[in-house]
Amino acid sequence: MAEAPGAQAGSGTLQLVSRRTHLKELALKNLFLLCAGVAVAGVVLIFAFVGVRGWPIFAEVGPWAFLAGREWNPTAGLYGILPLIYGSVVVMLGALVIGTPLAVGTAIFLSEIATPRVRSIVRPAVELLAGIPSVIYGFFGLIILRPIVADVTGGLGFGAVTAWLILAIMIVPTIAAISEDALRSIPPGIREASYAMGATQWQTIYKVLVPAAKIGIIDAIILGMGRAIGETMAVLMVVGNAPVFPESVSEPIATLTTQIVMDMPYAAGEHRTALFGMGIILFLVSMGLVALVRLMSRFQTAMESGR
Amino acid sequence: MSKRVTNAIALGLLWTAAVITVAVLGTVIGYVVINGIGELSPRFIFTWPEGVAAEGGVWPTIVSTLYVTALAMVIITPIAILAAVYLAEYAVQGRLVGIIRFAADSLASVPSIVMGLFGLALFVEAAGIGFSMLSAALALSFLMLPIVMRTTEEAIRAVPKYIRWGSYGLGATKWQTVSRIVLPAAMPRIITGIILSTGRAVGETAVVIYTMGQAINLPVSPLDSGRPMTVHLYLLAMEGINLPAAYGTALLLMILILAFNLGARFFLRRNRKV
Amino acid sequence: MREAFRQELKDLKAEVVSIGKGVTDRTRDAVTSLVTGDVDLAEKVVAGDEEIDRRTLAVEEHSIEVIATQFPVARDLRLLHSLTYIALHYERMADLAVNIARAAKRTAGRRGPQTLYDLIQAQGNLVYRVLDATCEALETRDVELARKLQDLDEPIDHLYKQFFRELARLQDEEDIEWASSMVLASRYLERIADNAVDIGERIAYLVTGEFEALHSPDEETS
Amino acid sequence: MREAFRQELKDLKAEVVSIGKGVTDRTRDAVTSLVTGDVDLAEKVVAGDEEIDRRTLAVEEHSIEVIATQFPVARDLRLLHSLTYIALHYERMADLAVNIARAAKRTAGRRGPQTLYDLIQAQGNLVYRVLDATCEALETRDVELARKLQDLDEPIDHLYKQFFRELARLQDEEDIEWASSMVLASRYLERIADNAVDIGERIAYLVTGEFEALHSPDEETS
Amino acid sequence: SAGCADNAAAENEIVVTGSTTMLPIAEIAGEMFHDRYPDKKVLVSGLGSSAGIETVAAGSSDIGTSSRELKPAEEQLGLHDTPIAFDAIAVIVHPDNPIGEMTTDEVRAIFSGEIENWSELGGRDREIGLVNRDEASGTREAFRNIVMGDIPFDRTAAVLPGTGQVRSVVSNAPGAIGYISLGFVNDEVKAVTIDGVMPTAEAVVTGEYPVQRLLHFFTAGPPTGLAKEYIDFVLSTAVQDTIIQEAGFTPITGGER
Amino acid sequence: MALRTTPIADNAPNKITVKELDFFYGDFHALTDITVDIKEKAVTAFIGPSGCGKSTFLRCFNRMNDLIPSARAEGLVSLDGQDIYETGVDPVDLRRRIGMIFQQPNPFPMSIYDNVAFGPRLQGVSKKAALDEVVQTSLERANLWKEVKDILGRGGLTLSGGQQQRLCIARVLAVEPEVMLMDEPCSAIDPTSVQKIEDLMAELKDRITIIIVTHNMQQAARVSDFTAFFLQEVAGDPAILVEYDRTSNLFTSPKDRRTEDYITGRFG
Amino acid sequence: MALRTTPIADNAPNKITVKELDFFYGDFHALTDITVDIKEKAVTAFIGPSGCGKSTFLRCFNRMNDLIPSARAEGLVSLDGQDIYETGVDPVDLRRRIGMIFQQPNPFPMSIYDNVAFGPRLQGVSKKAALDEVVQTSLERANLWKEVKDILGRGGLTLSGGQQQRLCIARVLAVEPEVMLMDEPCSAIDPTSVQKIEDLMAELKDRITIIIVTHNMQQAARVSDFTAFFLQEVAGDPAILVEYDRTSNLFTSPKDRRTEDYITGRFG
Ligand SMILES: Nc1ncnc2c1ncn2[C@@H]1O[C@H](COP(=O)(O)OP(=O)(O)OP(=O)(O)O)[C@@H](O)[C@H]1O
Ligand SMILES: Nc1ncnc2c1ncn2[C@@H]1O[C@H](COP(=O)(O)OP(=O)(O)OP(=O)(O)O)[C@@H](O)[C@H]1O
Ligand SMILES: [Mg+2]
Ligand SMILES: [Mg+2]
Ligand SMILES: O=P([O-])([O-])[O-]
Repeated sequence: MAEAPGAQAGSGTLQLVSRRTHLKELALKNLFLLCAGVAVAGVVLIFAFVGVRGWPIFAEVGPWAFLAGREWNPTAGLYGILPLIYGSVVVMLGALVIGTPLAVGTAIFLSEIATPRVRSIVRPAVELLAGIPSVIYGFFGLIILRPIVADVTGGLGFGAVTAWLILAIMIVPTIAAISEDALRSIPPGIREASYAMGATQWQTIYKVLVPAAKIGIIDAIILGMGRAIGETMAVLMVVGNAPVFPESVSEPIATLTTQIVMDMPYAAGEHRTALFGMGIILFLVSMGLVALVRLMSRFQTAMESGR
Repeated sequence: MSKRVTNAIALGLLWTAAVITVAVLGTVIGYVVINGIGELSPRFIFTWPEGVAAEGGVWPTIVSTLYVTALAMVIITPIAILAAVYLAEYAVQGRLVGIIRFAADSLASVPSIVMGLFGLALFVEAAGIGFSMLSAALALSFLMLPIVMRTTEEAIRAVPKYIRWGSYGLGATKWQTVSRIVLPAAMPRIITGIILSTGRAVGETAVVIYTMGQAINLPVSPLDSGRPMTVHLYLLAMEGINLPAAYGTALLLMILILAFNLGARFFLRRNRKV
Repeated sequence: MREAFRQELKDLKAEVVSIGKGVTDRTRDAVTSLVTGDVDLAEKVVAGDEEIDRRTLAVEEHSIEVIATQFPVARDLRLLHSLTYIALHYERMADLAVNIARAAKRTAGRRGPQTLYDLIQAQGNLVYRVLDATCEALETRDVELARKLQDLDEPIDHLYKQFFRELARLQDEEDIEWASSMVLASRYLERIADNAVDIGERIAYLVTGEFEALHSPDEETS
Repeated sequence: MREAFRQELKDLKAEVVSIGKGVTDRTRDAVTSLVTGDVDLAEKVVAGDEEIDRRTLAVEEHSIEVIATQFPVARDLRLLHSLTYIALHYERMADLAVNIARAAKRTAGRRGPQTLYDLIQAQGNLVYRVLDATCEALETRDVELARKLQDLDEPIDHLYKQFFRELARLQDEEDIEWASSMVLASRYLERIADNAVDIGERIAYLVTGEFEALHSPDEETS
Repeated sequence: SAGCADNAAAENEIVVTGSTTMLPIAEIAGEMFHDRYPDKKVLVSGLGSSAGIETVAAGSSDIGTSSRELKPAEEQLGLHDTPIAFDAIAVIVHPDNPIGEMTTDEVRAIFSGEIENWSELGGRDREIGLVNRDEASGTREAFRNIVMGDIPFDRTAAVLPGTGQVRSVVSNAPGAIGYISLGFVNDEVKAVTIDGVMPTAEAVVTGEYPVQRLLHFFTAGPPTGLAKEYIDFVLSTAVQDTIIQEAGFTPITGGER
Repeated sequence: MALRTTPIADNAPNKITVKELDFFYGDFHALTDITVDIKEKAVTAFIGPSGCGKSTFLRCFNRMNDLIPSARAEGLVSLDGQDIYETGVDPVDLRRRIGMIFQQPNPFPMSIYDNVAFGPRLQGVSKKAALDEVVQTSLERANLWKEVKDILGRGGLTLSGGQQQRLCIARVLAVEPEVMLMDEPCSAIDPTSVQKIEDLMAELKDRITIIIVTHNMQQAARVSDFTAFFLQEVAGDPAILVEYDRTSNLFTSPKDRRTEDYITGRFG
Repeated sequence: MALRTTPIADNAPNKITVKELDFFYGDFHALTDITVDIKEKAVTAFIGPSGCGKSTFLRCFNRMNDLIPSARAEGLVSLDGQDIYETGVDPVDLRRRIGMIFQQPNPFPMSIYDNVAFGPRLQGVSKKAALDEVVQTSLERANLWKEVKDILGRGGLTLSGGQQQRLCIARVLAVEPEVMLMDEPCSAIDPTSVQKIEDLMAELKDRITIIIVTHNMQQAARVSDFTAFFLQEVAGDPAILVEYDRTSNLFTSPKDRRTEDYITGRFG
């Protein structure tokens, strides 16, 4: 309404707001709010459908027996997921220990050392690898890595070691890409300033750039951690899937995710409930990790803007 | 002097890290390519699996993958974009926005197996949609939502406020400003977000395996079930029925994802020129 | 390209040239009124001084405004700076012309020897030429011409001295007030020419950017 | 706070005040040499003119440099602009002092009536006061004092006219060259005071920022 | 369509879910069936036998395939059983493993973790690498029933979710031992004799080979409509004599080879 | 005597009148008791230290402050005698009449042509011929036509910074505003472009009223006819309008000591 | 007569001598035949249109251009008579002697204290007392001590733009450079801070040699003793040094017509 006559309004008195425009804008705003609500609905629904179905296990088995129980043997009615939690943690930590230095080193290499040409080839490749389906990594792990590990450690090659290697490979792209972004988002001026102060390249990296990108790099590691703990298919194929505390890192082990996949096809009743319960625990853990990342970056922002 | 030595050693280590990474990643890619390249043929792509050992092609799995991905994209893109518009343009910073944003973050962090369980519990079983493209697409939507939403929100926020003011200053209403200026300006990055999320959906296994079923089928209706490439690959690898086909499928999958990524890049670059 | 500013500079310069031309006219009128004993004309010259004063003041005021708001440098600054000085020189010349006109009014009833009138007229004619030359040199930024003003000034000094000698010879016979008025008039013409020389120096500075030594006029009687 | 710039302004002002003081001394010397017939002193005044010329030129040059490089506005710009003018006025005063000194040299051998010497001395004393007042007004930015210069000038004009009359009375008995030299000296003193009035106007402008009408000196003989 | 058996589409489409062992035959039979009746479709998924039983009971599939018998708890579901083939479960080792014969007791001792080194069986001094199947597996259930009895599996054994994987792992791990459907045995692995009998189709038919079982199609009540047509097709010689045998199973009709 | 090329008469009409304006951001009192008359067809400059509320005040004229949730204006702002804060007045229409140019050149990410046609299109002009006409005229008036007439289809962002800023001016001119507000329009562009834009302002003021906020006192001195000096004397207190005068007076003999201190660099 | 507060004598020693310098970015010839003597303990300003190579030239003095792979300098640049491009000269050491300040204030994302202590620590100073001492002295010399002495532990980025720039200056002062290169150090900060930094430069030049690149001619005029005007006459051709003179001469009576056109705004 406001449009058509506006053209010749010229000077003279100012127009008043039309009711139609007002209502239209209001309706649109509410529609958008509704869409934004979908995200909230998603989380609520996940809690509702996964949580509600998993909840009874805490009631029936008891939270202690569930979370701290040392034996996972559903057919025997034993629902202790401690070995699985243990497996998840061991697999994740190992992967981080192996993957992080590689990834951060690569990120530093890409942002600080590589010529633009090298970077323009390597960086997209790294990004591409972040997008490769985990089944492919699992496949690679099963067929290539496992026998190699078996040769070195004896046994079948199933177990934490293989999972570490394959997960490390999988998280390197994530951590490297995000860390590199963090490093590159450091204003170039800071780099120049350091060189202009008479710092060597390593001093610049070590004393200025890495501290400056610290929060970003930790972000990246936490995201890598999330990926490592939530990863299913690739781990499933190399980990051996024995829900026990293994004697060595080269013996089969199981994680929360692999156990869910393994048991889902046949689980029924309480067993199925337990799987959903494990799902909700996983969800809580990964949510916690994300919250941690956000808190840290908020902390950083606060630091930058003077608390 | 020692400053220089330290410098040299440290740089050497960084080089090593990079070389290892590149080598390992190169190996993964090379491995898949070398083993899969022989399989790739029009016949492999365009025919059905057949025979005891799933000889033949993977056509229905490609179609299922594309179908479910497209469906999920169609479902989630408008919602995610409008949600992002709300957050970036309309919302007043406060409790509500905090909640929405935390929800989106949480969704982004859901392990895919949990999302699979969720899809199974809600769409397949509770809603009674059964194993189908639709169930899978809905579950994937929740996976894609935070990615599209966040990239869109960031894209919108990256539109300089001056551009917005320019529009208001010319006498545009809020909606005119958003629809004619902000969204078009943010579009290249939004598209990147969509493509990235799509790539994620294409590569997803755990979610679809519980929501789509595994039947080899050429889906027509959204209520049809099917078997996407990732699941096919998983089964081939698990059962060891036909390893060459597995390699071929893996390679195809990688090519698909590569195509999506390159598409995003190309789109971004073309739009940046304008 | 700072068109508006450039235009202002041009306008300001044109104004100063115009003041210069006005002063030339006034000087001519003053000398004519002296030589012909035309009191009305002399009156006109005296009355017109106020306008020149006002315009000169406006030039200075405006020049300061332009310096304060346009931050000129180099050539532009030199121009503004010099224009104010030149206008002030013109204003002084106008004052001197008024003095001549006043002398004309005082001596109006009386006639002295024609030779002296001729001498004054000759001196006046030289002064007009010098004045015209200042306007032209300013308008065209002609540094050669500006420098030549010094040479043009010489015969005027010379005439003044000759006038002084002539007058000394007549001393006893003549009306002392007439005589001293005439000598002052000649002296004023000479000082007008001195100011013109100063203007020439300003013009040279404005064009070349070099300060030359200040010209200190000689004492009047040799 | 632009300390360096501020310091430069201060230095420049101090320099102009110092020129003013120099000119006062020179004027005093010139008058003394005239009254006492001290040729050496007169010679010194003549010789010293060059320094004043040089310093005045330096002030102007430097003032333009400062305008071109520091882009002063308001008070600062007015100060710079005025200082140049004031220095120039001082320079003119110094020239006039030289003229007085030359008159002293010319008349050195001869003595006229004491009354005339006394008159000149009295006029000189008034002029020193005026000159001192210009320096003080400039130093302290005292606009009241600057405006009072006009009043101080009046008795000087008055003395000049008195001198003229005295001289007219003595006319026949005296050496005409001596007489005209003396009258000129008195006239120079009067013109020095006129310049001082101009300086007063400049100071008023510099403090208030208001241009007042230009002061056109009256013709010398009443 | 899946899940809604009374849907209009159900007229010409059935969903078959279950055993991964039976996946190839169910699928290929489905294709052949579709070739023969182009307007009719069979959708086959392999989620494991337990899943097959559960989904057919829940009604989200029309036929549940299973490589094991119903467990006591499942007896009440009122499922109708149509056995379609015999299968033997072969115990396999690496081809280079000198040991080629075992008794049922030895097998049990190995899989329960009692025997941990091949030397205990007179082989090389090498640790035994146990490869087990997942609990959803019918093969595992059958193996447990027939071989293990009440003795539990060694819980530290590697658990693999697919037949092919077991074969692939055993084929390149010198110390490994696993069990797979006879249909999947090839040159990459060596099947050992159990109690002196080599697992062969003949030994299955004759019942000499101890570790054998039936492969089942379960339906909710006696098969009707398209499901019945499909089951009948699978039982026809067109399938029994071709695919079933090609896949390494023994026809239910008794192996007229 | 016509020394100043375009002198603004003292009795020239007022385009905008502000009376006793107070401005608040939530609890923060940003401006107090501002009273000022903006002359028609003149350039008025706002100067003052950072954070003294120049931009805030400028945005009061086209109610851009409405977009800031906590912002509140009290007092009278009138355009041609009409109170623009009257209830019911459509800020959208107001903003069409009072164009605005920002610190950063902000062409829309579309073609040059579409940038300029944006405003007219908002108002429903859709005929190609009419749009062509208005695009050309506006670009001509913004001194940009010659440079871009052959590349109208190119993206506005491909232009240089200075060209972009002139494009933004053309874009505003296309809706024929009566007033143009410029908030530090030259701070992000190179010196040569600054000169072009200053020249353009000198041309434009024959037709429209221009208000410019600038940090650069020398720019204010160069381009404006009137200058207003704002100052927040005590941190936390609201800013006031210290002095408002012809630019030539303000820069040669300001009336207020604080103005003098600010412009001569004695401040702070 | 002592009119100029700190006049630089014509025979003052040269700190840096450049002879027939040519500079290339790959195939692009950026600067040609530059010969200039930089006086010790004076402020020298480089002015010229955008892209004429001012920054490039500046970066030749501390070999920052070494970091650009394709960059190449030919000719002589000497510091206190020693050729800085001689083989064996350690650019790391050179850069310690020749500090640099950039257009954007770029404090390291660490505390104020650590920022200033960065340079000394690089050189191996690690005693707390020694560091405290140098931090305080440098901050004092950069006119920042008063403002930050109680918040030394706060992040350098929490300071205002102008304070950040002074922090960067303090950081450079902490390594006691002999020369300070400033590449448009004031273009990103507010006018009040600009004034502080200009005052600071006036103070510093008693001890060190300062070279400043600035787009703002008026700044060059205000702060420098000598000014060099660079110009790339034809796009694509290398830029030359058109005129180099005392600032007071250059801004009142430049010798070269191109200089005059540029500084009086007739250029472009
Ligand atoms: N949206 C806002 N919310 C709260 N306070 C604000 C807002 N915008 C500005 N202010 C405050 O109002 C005061 C005036 O700000 P404004 O931007 O108008 O100043 P300015 O004079 O334009 O400054 P600058 O020259 O830095 O642009 C400042 O103290 C600022 O912090
Ligand atoms: N790394 C580089 N590679 C190639 N060319 C460059 C590089 N850096 C600068 N140039 C080119 O060298 C020329 C001079 O650039 P430089 O940055 O020195 O100019 P400047 O005078 O500092 O300009 P400005 O005032 O815009 O900062 C320009 O034409 C620029 O495009
Ligand atoms: Mg502002
Ligand atoms: Mg530069
Ligand atoms: O046949 P299974 O997959 O159940 O072993």
